[in-house]
Amino acid sequence: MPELSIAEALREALREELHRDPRVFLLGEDIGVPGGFGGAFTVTLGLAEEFGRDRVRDTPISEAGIAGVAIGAAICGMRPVADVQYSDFLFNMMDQLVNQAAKLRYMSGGTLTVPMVMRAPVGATARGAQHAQSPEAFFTHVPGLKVVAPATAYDAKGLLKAAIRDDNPVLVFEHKLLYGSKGARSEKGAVSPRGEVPADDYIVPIGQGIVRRPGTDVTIVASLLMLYRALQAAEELAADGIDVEVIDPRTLVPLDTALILRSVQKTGRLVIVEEDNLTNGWGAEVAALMADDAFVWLDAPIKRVAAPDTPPPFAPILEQAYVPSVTRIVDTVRSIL
Amino acid sequence: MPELSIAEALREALREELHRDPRVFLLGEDIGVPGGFGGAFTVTLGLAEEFGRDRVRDTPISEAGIAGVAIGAAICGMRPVADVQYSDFLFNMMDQLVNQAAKLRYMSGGTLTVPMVMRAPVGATARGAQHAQSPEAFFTHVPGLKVVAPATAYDAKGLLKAAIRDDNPVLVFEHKLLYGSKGARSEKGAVSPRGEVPADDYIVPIGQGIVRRPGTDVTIVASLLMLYRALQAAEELAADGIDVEVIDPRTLVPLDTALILRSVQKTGRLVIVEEDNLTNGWGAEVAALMADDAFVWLDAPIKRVAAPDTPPPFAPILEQAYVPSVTRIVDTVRSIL
Amino acid sequence: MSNDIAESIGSTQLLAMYQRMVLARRFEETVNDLYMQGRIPSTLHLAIGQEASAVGVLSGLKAGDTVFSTHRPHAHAIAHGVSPDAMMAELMAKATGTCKGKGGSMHIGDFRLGFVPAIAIVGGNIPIAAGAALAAKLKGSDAVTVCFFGDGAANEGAWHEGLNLAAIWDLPVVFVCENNQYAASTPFREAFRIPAIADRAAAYGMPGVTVDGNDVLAVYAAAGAAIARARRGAGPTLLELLTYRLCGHSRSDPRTYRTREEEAEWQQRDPIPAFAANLVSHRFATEEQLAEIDAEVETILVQAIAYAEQSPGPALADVVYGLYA
Amino acid sequence: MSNDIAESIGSTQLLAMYQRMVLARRFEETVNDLYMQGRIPSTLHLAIGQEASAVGVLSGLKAGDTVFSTHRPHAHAIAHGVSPDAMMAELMAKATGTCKGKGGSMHIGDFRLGFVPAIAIVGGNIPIAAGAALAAKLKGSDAVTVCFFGDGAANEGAWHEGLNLAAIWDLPVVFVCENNQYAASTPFREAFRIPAIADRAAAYGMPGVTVDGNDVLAVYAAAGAAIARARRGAGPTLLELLTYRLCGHSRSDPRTYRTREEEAEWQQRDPIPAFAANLVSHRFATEEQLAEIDAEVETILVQAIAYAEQSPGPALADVVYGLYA
Ligand SMILES: Cc1ncc(C[n+]2csc(CCOP(=O)(O)OP(=O)(O)O)c2C)c(N)n1
Ligand SMILES: Cc1ncc(C[n+]2csc(CCOP(=O)(O)OP(=O)(O)O)c2C)c(N)n1
Ligand SMILES: [Mg+2]
Ligand SMILES: [Mg+2]
Repeated sequence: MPELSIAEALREALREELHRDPRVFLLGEDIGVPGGFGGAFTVTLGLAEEFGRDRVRDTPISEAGIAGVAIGAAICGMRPVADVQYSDFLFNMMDQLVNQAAKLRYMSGGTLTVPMVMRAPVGATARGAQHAQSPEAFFTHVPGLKVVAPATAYDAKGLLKAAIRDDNPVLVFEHKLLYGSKGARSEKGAVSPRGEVPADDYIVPIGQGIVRRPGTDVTIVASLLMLYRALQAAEELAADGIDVEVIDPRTLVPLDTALILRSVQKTGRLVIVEEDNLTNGWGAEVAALMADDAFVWLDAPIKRVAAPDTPPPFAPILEQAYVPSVTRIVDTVRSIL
Repeated sequence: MPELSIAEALREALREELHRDPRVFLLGEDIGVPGGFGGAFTVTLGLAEEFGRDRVRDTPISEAGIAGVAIGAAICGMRPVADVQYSDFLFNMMDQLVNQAAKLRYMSGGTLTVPMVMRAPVGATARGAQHAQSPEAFFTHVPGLKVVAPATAYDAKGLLKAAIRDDNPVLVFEHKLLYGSKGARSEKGAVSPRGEVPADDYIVPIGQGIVRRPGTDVTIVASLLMLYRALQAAEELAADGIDVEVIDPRTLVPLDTALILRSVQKTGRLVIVEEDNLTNGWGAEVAALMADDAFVWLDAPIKRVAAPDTPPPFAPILEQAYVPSVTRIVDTVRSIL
Repeated sequence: MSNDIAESIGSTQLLAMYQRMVLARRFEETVNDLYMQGRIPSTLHLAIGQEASAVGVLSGLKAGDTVFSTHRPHAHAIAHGVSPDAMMAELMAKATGTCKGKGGSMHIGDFRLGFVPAIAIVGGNIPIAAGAALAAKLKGSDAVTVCFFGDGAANEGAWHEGLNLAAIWDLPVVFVCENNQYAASTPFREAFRIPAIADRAAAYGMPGVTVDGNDVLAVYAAAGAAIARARRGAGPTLLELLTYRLCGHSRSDPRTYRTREEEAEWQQRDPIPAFAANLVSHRFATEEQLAEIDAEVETILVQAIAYAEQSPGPALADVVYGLYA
Repeated sequence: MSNDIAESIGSTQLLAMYQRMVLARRFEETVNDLYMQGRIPSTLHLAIGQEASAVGVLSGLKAGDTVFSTHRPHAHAIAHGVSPDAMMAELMAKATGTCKGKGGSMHIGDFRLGFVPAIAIVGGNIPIAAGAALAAKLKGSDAVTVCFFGDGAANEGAWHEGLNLAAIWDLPVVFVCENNQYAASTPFREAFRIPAIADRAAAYGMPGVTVDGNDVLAVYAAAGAAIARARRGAGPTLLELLTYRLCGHSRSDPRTYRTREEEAEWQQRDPIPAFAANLVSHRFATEEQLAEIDAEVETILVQAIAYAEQSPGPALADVVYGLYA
């Protein structure tokens, strides 16, 4: 099986779906211009040449327009996949996502569907306050959307394909430091996991988390970049005989609550790690769910490791202090043993 | 002391601040047109006549414009108070609030301030999916903003004045069913508390919650309309000898965590009631905080009562099933005794 | 009345148009009464006085076309042929309503007829309409999208983005601005520094046309040209229809922000009596035919009320149903 | 070179303008080198080739005026007189930077000089600039706001809303579009169906002017007229400056979406040699004077690098400091 980066896996998913289904098309800023970038993170590179610029459609800088067009095309039978250069710009299309995409089906009495995908890169990479956010939690609070966050190449392809085939609006959050960008596009601190990705068709079902590392002492829930930090923390703790179970939810909405619950029933201890600000992050929801459902099994306070409640700072040294580190995760786990 | 409705108390706060400080001005849609509405809920009625249309400034339907103008005026020394007709339209100005208002000070190294207020009515009143949301939780996740939610006439005046004098962007969430609207503007299910409001100057400090009803058995945290349902639930439960403590946080950011913690230390039981969708509501944050800080004092699972995860439905009968009811609160409290 | 247009339309369709205008008017007057009696909840945004624009535009569409509406959708829906029964049921919050009681007045629609549930966020429908038009174009169909909005919507950011996208991609969409002179209480002249909203079309390289929105045939002709242009792949048009709502913005509006003189002037330009008089004077119809239609409309409304009132409300369990597909 | 304008400016200020243009150019070339050496982190959006627009516009301001910039702010900041030391320190993420290391390249600014920390959300600065102008108007001051943005920004919704508000309220603001023909990789002609962005001014009832953005004196004159108009309370102007970035969009841009021929053409129109030649040929300056300025600029940059490198980084505790006032 070929080993792919996440960017390559996403590109393969898009290519296969464009081949498979004439209703699929891509739109976004700088995704198909000849000689251009293939999107800010090269994911769509080459696709315009292969499928034409009608189906790999460059837009002006008009985020509400992009989202609106995706919605309109979706309700009229297409399967748009929109590219948001940085997830920070989702706020420019917030009305379209929250008030329109998420609600049109319900408010019409279920008489239409909105099968669209919005891909958005998250994560801090020394770009300062307006290009570094991880805004997943703004969307986990929006009924009608689905929210996925693939952390491996296998999941990236499988979840993106599932998202494209889903009849609902799906937000796919991708992490800048996991893409596998190379050369001039590489970033300090990149993890860039490569992984075996089947060359043929498969999906990863939306709504299923996965245990990335089984363990018995503490449960850590973490996604995207934080998953890798959590796994590293687990290794460090293992050296001290502390056996950590690491869960990658993969999908934030619908959340695989049962998987997390089973794990907490076993370990009695829960730490949630997320890259964005602490207050009202999606980790709060996981904590709240377990403070209810898992209460009788809990042996210790539920802990969250997250960014402090400030915008992302620019200086790399500050950013490192801002984004949860392996050390903070290790220390937090120790604090509840 | 005069008894005022919340709309009247807010109007008095605006009038006094417009008198006190020449930097204060109001802007928004339909707030000052001669012969007009005084905003969708009459709060600004008469103020244009008193202070002129320069300082009570009608805008076109341009929410991003309204927010942007408020930000720009604020950094240049004014104290704008913007009116959002329905809080659902906050999504149309989301970039301005999240990426600009909340971040400009931090990302400039603290070299400027953004003293602005955004007033936004929340709550379901049979208007369907796009005019019924209670989006507070989208903003509690935005460091740099403050979020207040006054439930009484006294707090409405005092918190709005505090917000106007605050050097940071403050969102003031007001509830449509608490305004005290009359005649053609009245709404089914309105509570419209009137209360004594000092005619002179005072503020209610941002960041201080209040115990609305002391009790020993269970703590309920609830704001705005839900506060009144919680108090009613407490009365019903009292009839059965269950002694509920009801806390009105009044401010959601910064949250008076200490007050809630003290209460939970005493009662060992916590129920959070909010009007918006369950998943990732601000109640999740309260639950998460207490699942950590109050863990050792908790005698029962933390419960949340909230709307189900759907858009607000139009039909009044569905809306009633949607918005948390006294019965649901009572049942939930009983479930953890 | 431009006789040429009327001739080209022919009596049968002219009468059908008259019927839709009267039905829209009487439907709204009726729901207003029901509202006052407490038999309809919530609020209502009525389009009384704007029927010529709804009917003039939508009479030029064909099956497979798509329509977007606003917070003020009743006249559009009636003009497009959405069932008055289902509309009345929706307003009364019944399970048989166009949106099964989940939508209400502001979200009336019937997607089977290409009428998208109305979008009540001002300007929010604009880029979505562009997307619907893009779908038609990508599918190689000749379907056209019509998108209604008010004067107030033209100052929303989404409006700007949507019009530009439609223009650069030559999308088959007609943007119809019903300039009724006010956005809620805000007069057009306070929100714009230009004489006509159609002038903004030039900013996108799109044709812009302003016509008398109370003259149903003028509307029909102008919209017809724009629809034809879209259908043959020549791109979008911004069509501005000058009109006036002969009623408040919503139920609680005392209309004290405008003068009774101004209202009286526009009352004189009420599109329905004008159309009726012209139909008769130019012999496209007789007084009797019109009276028959008027009577027929009353029957339809009686039936709609009965249908709605006899319909069951939604089941409580419906709250959580119908969100995800 | 229009000699009249140059005469009216006078040698001293002409040389100051030349100095700022060279300083902007050399500052960016220098930070690019430092970036390649790994001494500056993150990414950089350089404005090499666009110095005439920055200097031409900002030379016409006076103390108390307000400036808004974009993700490409270095030339604006230099042109406005922001300290190269503090800018260099910010790029190197030092505590002595313009934003204490919290902002970085995309948020350079110095509010004490009226230069608002640059806003990197495309179009996001537009309504904020309108608000700054409103503040001046409400305070009765004659301060003017200048707001820069690129061609790409003119398709953002916030742009539309901000321009309209400025127009209807006669706000003292000049909207300066640096049309460098591309938004990242996207050519102007793909994103617009109109020949000039200034044509959009008519949609708001505002004057719109297109000028050669590489001719610093033409820019100065056009901006001066717009600034004067704003200062006397006559309202906003949309000023479009035709220019070109003689560099990539950001650090990782191979510029393969445009031809080397096109780049060579614009290279010939590099604003700095053109201005230098004209200054000399019209005897506003001697070769020696210009060489002196060039040398002085190098000294400033050596000093800026030294300052930045010797400056301390922010303390870790600073992360949580400076959010709330
Ligand atoms: C984004 C947004 N802002 C504000 C409103 C509240 N609102 C509803 S209708 C209306 C006036 C609309 O005016 P116009 O577009 O001219 O349409 P008309 O009501 O005249 O038909 C306003 C401000 C809204 N629904 N959506
Ligand atoms: C709202 C938003 N969308 C997208 C981007 C990503 N982005 C940064 S610069 C840029 C191109 C801007 O083009 P233009 O406005 O012409 O300015 P230029 O870069 O040419 O100076 C884009 C798309 C952004 N920063 N903000
Ligand atoms: Mg109107
Ligand atoms: Mg550009």
